[in-house]
Amino acid sequence: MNHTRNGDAAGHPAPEAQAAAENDDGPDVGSLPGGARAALEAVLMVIDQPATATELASGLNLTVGVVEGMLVELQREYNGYTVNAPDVDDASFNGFSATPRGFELRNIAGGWRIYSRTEFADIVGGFVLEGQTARLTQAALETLAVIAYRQPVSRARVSAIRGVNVDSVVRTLTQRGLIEDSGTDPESGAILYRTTSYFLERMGIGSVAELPQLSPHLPGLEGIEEFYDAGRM
Amino acid sequence: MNHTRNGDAAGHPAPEAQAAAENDDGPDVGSLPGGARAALEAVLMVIDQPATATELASGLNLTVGVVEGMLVELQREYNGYTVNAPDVDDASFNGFSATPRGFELRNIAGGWRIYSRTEFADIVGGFVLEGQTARLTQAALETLAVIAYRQPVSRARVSAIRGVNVDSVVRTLTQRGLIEDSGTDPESGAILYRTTSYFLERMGIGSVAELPQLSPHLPGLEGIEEFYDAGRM
Amino acid sequence: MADSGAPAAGPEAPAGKKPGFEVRLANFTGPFDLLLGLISKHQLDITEVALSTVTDEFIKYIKRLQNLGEEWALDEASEFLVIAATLLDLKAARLLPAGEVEDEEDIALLEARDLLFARLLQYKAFKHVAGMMGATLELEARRYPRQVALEGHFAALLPELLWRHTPQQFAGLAEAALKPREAAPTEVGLAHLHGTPVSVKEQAELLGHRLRLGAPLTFRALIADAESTLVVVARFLALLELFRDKAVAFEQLLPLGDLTVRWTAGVEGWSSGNLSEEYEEQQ
Repeated sequence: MNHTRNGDAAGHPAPEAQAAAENDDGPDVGSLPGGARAALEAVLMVIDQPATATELASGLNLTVGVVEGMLVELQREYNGYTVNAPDVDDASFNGFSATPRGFELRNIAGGWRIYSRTEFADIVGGFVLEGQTARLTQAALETLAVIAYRQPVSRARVSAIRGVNVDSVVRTLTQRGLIEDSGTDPESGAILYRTTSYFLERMGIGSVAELPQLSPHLPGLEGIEEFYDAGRM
Repeated sequence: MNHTRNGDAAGHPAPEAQAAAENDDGPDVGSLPGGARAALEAVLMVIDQPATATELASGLNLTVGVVEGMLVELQREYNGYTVNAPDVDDASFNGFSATPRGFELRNIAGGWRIYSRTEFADIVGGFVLEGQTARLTQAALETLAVIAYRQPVSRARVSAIRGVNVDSVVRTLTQRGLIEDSGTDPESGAILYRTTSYFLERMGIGSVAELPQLSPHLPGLEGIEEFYDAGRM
Repeated sequence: MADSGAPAAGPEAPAGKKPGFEVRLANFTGPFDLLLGLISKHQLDITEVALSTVTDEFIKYIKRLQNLGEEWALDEASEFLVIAATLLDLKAARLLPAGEVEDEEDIALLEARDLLFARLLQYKAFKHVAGMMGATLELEARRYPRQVALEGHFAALLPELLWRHTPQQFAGLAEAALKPREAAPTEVGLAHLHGTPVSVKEQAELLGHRLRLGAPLTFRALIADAESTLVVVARFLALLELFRDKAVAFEQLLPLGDLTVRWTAGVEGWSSGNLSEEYEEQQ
């Protein structure tokens, strides 16, 4: 982004070599196996929120143009190199490169993210539904209760209060729309969670202020910190 | 899986064709672009914890054998088709199929899941805020090691081996989700602890049996150790 | 600079790690860990290690850390105590004349020595694998799993939540979850106690010795010199045993009055060998 912009608009020629030549202060993505393209894939595979080409470029220490070129290239590759719609009926199996992958790279509102391919929605949907219950587990309920009364609160803090790891439960609650991300803690940088309006709806109340009062003797977050964090390593 | 089972044990030949011919009530993965392999990839895109071949097979309406074959195939493909460890240093660039991808498919903690490749950790880490857990202290590591090798084990037993009180360290390890309560000792009533599947995931192994053998570090102590432990408890 | 002769960290200290505690002895200079390694490989005789010097140096080292405001001093200090105590036990065992193994006591001594050594090695083994596990965890932390939120259209497929909790019930859940937990119930740990075991048999011998020499004594008198409740209990149990063996008789004039114990077995009529097995096994 803040580097030289030579040649990035003219197609996408060998981004790896370019990257290796240009950067000396950031990570040298070109020297890694698979090069800059694989580095970009690595990032795309694990990010939860769509990332813009600019964000990706700055993380990879490459120019935006180069990254945009690679993104389009990857998108086409995942689609099986067919230019427009994949040739679905044929499903000819002459090497993997011509076959669409099960995932696709989509550019939505300027952000890029990998999704499972739309054609498999029925299969994926069936898999997702398998074993799902309409009821929250006790662990999920207790975690929700702690978040409701101590929001905004980080996962680490909820873990400290409950004495167990709550990562997967928090994911479930988020997925269920009961809690949401409410920014990051300025000190620790941890994501803070709060309850949603859907939660209020399910509880049948107008705001969290209407939740019944708890005993005043329960430790607040400050107290909890002393109680449970003392032993943290 | 609950269909006719002809041919599934004999290797994994053209799973797409097989699936298309066999199933009439489940989704027909073979007729979609990329076939069963792409369908498997699509499912791998949405799971948020390791999924077993059995779980994947039932979602895809394929036999476990076929799915296992495809998983190994995908794993190899993501690694750039090298048979064992990826030939990282070479990084020869003759077409995409020979290049490792930026991600890998791993079979750990009893299930399959997609990870970013270690080489890109520095770059990926910049995009993933969560999941960066603080390192464990030496005391926590030693306690974790004793529990991993002696599970299920009580705190008193771990204390006896380490020679110090381990209560707060055990609490931290529980909060981190690395160990968990596994019931009580029928004789002493003490809580017994064991490692979790999250621990296996963090260690990148399939089961505790894969931990390195302790005996090379304990020369000639097989009998004595038991004698010692019996005397302590 | 080259000849300052007092390197801050030994050459064995791995780069990037805090230099650990170093021992400086007449016959050894280096990290404490290395000293242990040599002893466990029998390359250095524990009897030739001046433990008091090691301890003095360690205290100096810890003080220096504290002055620097280092937090991990406590960690290292407790670890040092474990190892030093074991070394001390080991050394004591080694310094006693070994000679030839003739009687049971010698064998017991040898066993004790082996056990001490085993304990040291076991501790070291766990320390070692803990280091390996730490390295693995760190390496594995360089892989990030894909764990993205469910795409909207899949999340919409999830069955509608069944929600039957009233706000009051929900508040109850929060109360329970937020209440500071009592220390998790566990057995009363005894492993850290090193109280001398009290033997009923020994106490019986002692009581026999006092009683058979002369006049009857009250129970109060018999326990007057007991240094702990445990000893009182052991003496009481010993008296019951003696009574069962018909070696003593009891007299109590008033309810809750003094209990007088009288020897009835004669001077040679009883030995502690008569005591039933149950107490011997449990001590």
